[in-house]
Amino acid sequence: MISLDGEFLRSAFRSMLKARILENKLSSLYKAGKIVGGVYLGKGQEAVSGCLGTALIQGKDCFAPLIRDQAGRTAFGEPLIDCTRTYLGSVEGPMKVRDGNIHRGRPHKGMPAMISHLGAQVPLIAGMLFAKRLKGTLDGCVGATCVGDGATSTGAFHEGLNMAAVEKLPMVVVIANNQFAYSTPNNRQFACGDLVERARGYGVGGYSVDGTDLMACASVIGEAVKQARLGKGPQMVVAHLLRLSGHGEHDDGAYVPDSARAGYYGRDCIEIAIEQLVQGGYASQAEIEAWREEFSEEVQRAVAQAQQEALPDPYLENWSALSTTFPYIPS
Amino acid sequence: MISLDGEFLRSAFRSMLKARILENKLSSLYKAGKIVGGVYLGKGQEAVSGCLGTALIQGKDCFAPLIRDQAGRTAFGEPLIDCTRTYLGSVEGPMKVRDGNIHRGRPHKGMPAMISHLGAQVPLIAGMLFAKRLKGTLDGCVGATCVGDGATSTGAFHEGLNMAAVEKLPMVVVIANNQFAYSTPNNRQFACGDLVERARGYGVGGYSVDGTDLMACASVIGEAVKQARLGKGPQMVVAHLLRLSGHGEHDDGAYVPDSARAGYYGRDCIEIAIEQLVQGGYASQAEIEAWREEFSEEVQRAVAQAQQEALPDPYLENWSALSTTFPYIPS
Amino acid sequence: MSVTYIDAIREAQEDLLREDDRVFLYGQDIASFGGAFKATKGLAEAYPNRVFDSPISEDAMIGLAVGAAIEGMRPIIEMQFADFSSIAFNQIVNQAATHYYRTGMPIPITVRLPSGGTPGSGPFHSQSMEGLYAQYPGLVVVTPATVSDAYHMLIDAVKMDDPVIYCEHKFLYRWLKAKSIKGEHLPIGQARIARPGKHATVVTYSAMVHEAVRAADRLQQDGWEIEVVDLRSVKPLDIDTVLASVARTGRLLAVGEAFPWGGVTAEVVSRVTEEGFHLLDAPPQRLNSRDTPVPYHPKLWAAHRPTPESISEALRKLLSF
Amino acid sequence: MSVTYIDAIREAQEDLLREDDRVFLYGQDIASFGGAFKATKGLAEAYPNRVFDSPISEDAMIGLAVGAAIEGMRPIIEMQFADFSSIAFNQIVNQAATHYYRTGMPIPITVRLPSGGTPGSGPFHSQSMEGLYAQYPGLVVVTPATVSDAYHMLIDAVKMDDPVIYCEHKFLYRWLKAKSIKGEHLPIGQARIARPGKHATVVTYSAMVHEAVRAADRLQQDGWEIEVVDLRSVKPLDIDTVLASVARTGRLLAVGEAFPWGGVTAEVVSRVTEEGFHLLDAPPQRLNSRDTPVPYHPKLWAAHRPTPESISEALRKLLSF
Ligand SMILES: Cc1ncc(C[n+]2csc(CCOP(=O)(O)OP(=O)(O)O)c2C)c(N)n1
Ligand SMILES: Cc1ncc(C[n+]2csc(CCOP(=O)(O)OP(=O)(O)O)c2C)c(N)n1
Ligand SMILES: [Mg+2]
Ligand SMILES: [Mg+2]
Repeated sequence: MISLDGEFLRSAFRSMLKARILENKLSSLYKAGKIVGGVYLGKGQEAVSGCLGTALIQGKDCFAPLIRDQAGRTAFGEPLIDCTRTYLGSVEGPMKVRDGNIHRGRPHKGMPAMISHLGAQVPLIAGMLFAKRLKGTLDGCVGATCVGDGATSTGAFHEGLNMAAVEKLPMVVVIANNQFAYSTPNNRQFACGDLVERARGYGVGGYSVDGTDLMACASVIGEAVKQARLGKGPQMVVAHLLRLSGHGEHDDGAYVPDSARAGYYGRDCIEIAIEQLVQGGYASQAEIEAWREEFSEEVQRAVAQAQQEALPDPYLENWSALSTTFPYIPS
Repeated sequence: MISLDGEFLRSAFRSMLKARILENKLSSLYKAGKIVGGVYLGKGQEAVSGCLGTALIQGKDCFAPLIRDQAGRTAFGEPLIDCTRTYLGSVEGPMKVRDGNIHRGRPHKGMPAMISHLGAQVPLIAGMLFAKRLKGTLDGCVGATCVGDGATSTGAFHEGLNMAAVEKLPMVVVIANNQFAYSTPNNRQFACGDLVERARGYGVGGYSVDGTDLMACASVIGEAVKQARLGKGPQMVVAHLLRLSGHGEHDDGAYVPDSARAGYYGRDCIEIAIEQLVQGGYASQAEIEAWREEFSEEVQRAVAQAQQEALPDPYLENWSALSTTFPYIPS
Repeated sequence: MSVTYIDAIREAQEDLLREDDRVFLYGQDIASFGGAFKATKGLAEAYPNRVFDSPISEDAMIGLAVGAAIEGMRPIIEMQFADFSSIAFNQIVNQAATHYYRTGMPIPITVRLPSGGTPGSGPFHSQSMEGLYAQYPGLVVVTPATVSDAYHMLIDAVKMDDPVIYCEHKFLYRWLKAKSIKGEHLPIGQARIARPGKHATVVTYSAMVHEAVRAADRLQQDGWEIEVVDLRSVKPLDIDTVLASVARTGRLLAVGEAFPWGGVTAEVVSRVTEEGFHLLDAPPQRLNSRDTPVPYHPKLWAAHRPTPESISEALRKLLSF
Repeated sequence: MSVTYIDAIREAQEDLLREDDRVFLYGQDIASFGGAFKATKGLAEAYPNRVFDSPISEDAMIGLAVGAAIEGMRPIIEMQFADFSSIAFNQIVNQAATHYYRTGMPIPITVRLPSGGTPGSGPFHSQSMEGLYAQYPGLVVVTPATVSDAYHMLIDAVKMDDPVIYCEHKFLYRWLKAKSIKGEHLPIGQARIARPGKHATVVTYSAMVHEAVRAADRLQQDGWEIEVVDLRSVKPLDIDTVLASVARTGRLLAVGEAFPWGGVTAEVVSRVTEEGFHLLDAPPQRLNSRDTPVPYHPKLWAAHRPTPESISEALRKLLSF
């Protein structure tokens, strides 16, 4: 296990807090009818996602976030404005609002834009790493992606992870087991005890971690990333937690039993993290309050900025799904 | 482990021997240009397949054989003539030569006709069992299917096995790890030590067995089938062996290294089985010779019969992929 | 009291569960949650051992259904969105669709595909896949456009011995209302004149029937009487009804919400020109969505698929020949 | 000395590996074994770190390719048979095909699909899937019919920044021979007059070009001069060349080996009637395979797909109008 590094914890926490503040804002905007389409939040999953993003190296590693990775995105360097522009319909957004909400990315910056089909990003990240090996730039690189408990039931997840294992790629797959896939509980999704039991069958490293505990996440996810970086092949981390929001903001998650909410994993990782940071002397309450203010303003600005930008104009849209023009004469 | 039952061993062996004799004949017919399309043999895999077929109950269980399961088919009651008719182009065959070679089946007798896409029969068998549960006829039933080492890399295998585990179905999946998938060796197919290490991650029973050893196969596969029958959920058996033929008869398998052929798993399960039966007093040499003759004649007859039957006539063919006529008025 | 298109889908499933023991439902979040669109609301409570939440395994969902059908059951599989059936593509086109021709045993499964665009749904929750499935032999592909078709065609799909791809349009779910669920009951394989006319024929299906009718209403103000044919099922395609309409009007516009290359509109135009060339007074035309993924933003989306405006425009062009 | 269609595919890959570091090959049994059809024979020896055996994971094969393309590589993925691309369907149509429109970054992958029927191959080793992939926006679909097209179009496919579905016909692999590999080099997106004529136009592609030419040869004995247009790429479809031919002949027969509903022939007929209705002297016709899975037995197979006989018959009917 890596020793806990204060800078790491502070960075990870800052991404968690910024994500939470942003997502709370998105939720209000949704409820106020300002967002068309779905809003998917990472509430309760920030420690896992934020630690992963923080453990990655911007400009070197690659990271395919999924639907609950606002914290990881932030930690990996995605500007807030990418998020607000995408949700609020600004043509300046990275996807030019051709795609929406959590389907955004910056592939040229190592952060691909997810498609909806669960599991599909697993082989994609493998391919990015595979290419780096061929180009001779793989050394010390890591590629990471997150999936939910539900996504582990997809053929894509299985094929992709197995292929990465065969190719011995430095991939880290974090499975956020938040106990539900939309409304479907774990017992309708898999039949083993802990999904980490799958690691051995793929021949990859396996870790199980309390996803509500920043310290534990920092240490375990940090270790997994380190092992991958050292060339030990794919690493699978299973984080245990509870989704603290609905599946999307349209959903009240009424099917989540009170016992789960009241249970251990019902606790809020942000609150736990604050306790840990303060008690461990990594940050003071005052500092945290200052961050909160800083981020609230930053979020405000990103929202305001996106709101004043142009909506798309179908008459200006380039309706072309191909970059090539025909007849095609290679240059 | 179940105690070894002489009748079981004798039955399993008879299916093995019959399959071998039939397949040797198919190979000659192929080389003589009498068969169009591929010929795929189970040479070296008869102990595994034959024990599985023998452990199943005809008329009650279901069985989705794959490409190297002539022995299992025979043990499960498929008449030889189904095979020769299909390979030799007789319209009397179960598929009316609309489909060929190992793609034959008798779905109404519990033996579905495989499609080529590897892994696809796994959820299908799960579905047959699921239906039996709904109909109230599942009690004491088992559904079995075989796949190769290569097929474990398919999404279909993963999704199907996981679904069967979630539904706690009495399914037995036998993985014949014959070290190659066509020309591709295990180290390009998976990265774990023994594929049986996957069982735990699915929450299913796991067994590893020497696939060249009839006694071992009888006991381990028998046990797996028994556990499934008792309602213990899916069971996965990984049998270790070597494919003793090419991928198909068009392939000489030159890529299989001599060391593998000369190694432990290069031994012929039929020869081992004869030794075991004779030494254990389960059958005498003379009896085995008599079986050999009986089966050779039976194979001869099945070939001769199929060869004298009509080839398909495109003018008589019912070119319809649907059973319904339109406009459709339900009765 | 009015009922909606989704009510009809729900009620059909309830009636099927009640009347036929062989029917069961399998899909993601369809049991206690009642489905992403509530098409199975309350059914798991009423039929606790007949409605099941699936793991996120579309391929295995269809594999399981085919296996169950072999054993005599009549499963209804709900895809959460049609777009996710791309994962089940192999089991649908190669396992289910080939089974009858290969073995002589038909596979009575019904695959429900919540299809088509709605504002803000984007490239992966908006697709219209009827034209893909229709290309494969061995599948029946239905595309109900009315509340009573949503009901009766689902009932008939499940009764039918062959696999049916039931494309239900998400836009119609709550938008489309009727006085009662069980209106006119036409057989699958027969098209319907949704609106009679004499100057031109629009052949379409699913949500586009309503857009076409709105376009026709507009043109009526200028004295044009446009006939709208609702195909109801795109495979089989009731070419007789289409030809009879074109015989009356001499002009054909085929409209679909799917991508423009190939698909239903190409099949319609080809069949009509092959079999009814002499009936045509003008070149037959097509109008589909644009040849890009379905865009997320409502403003782009509205310009991506055919609308009453673009249909009217296409009709005016057709009428001017 | 003569070279075959498969030689051209092999040589194109060799040339690409030699000339462009970004090219690598990934597929089942393609490394030391050289591929099920030997299309990569010797390439792993020559380029040991650029040619890889894949696990049996079609979906992940394409996923990996797209990821590698994002990182600037130009992967060529060999499907062992086109039919198995049904497993990769989602990654092809939703991941690769949508990427450029969604993100502005094109995905230069080439997917080689050994396509089409051969005797004894049956329902799952015979499919022609060009019409399926062409339905999705964001894919280029090419269907070489000649040795030099097999070579040049594969080179160009890999050079192109967008995803290309390269449908190579298995029947042509060793049957089709030419004097040299690098004959005429036409651009992708331009059709070719395979055989000039003036009484009727056959529009086709891939192996059917040769069957159509044989049919045309037969009809020549009766004085009919049939023009055969080889589409070369089915998406984009070079409608200008097709229309120019129909303008000369007044008659159109579209021939394809794929299933009869929708697909390339429907797109061709629809485009021609939409844009060139006035050029037609007779109803345009289509000839495809039958609407069942591709049967295993050679005698059934030969009656399932179009042949010189059935094409001649369709042409005679067309000429009699
Ligand atoms: C292949 C596929 N099937 C279905 C869906 C619809 N869907 C979107 S999110 C979701 C639940 C995902 O659950 P999980 O993987 O546990 O992630 P979580 O939402 O809990 O973070 C489903 C079923 C999808 N996106 N992809
Ligand atoms: C999904 C899929 N991809 C590719 C193939 C082509 N194929 C047929 S058999 C085979 C090798 C199978 O290997 P394995 O599963 O180990 O079985 P074995 O032949 O060794 O018994 C391959 C690649 C296929 N049938 N299905
Ligand atoms: Mg979850
Ligand atoms: Mg094998």
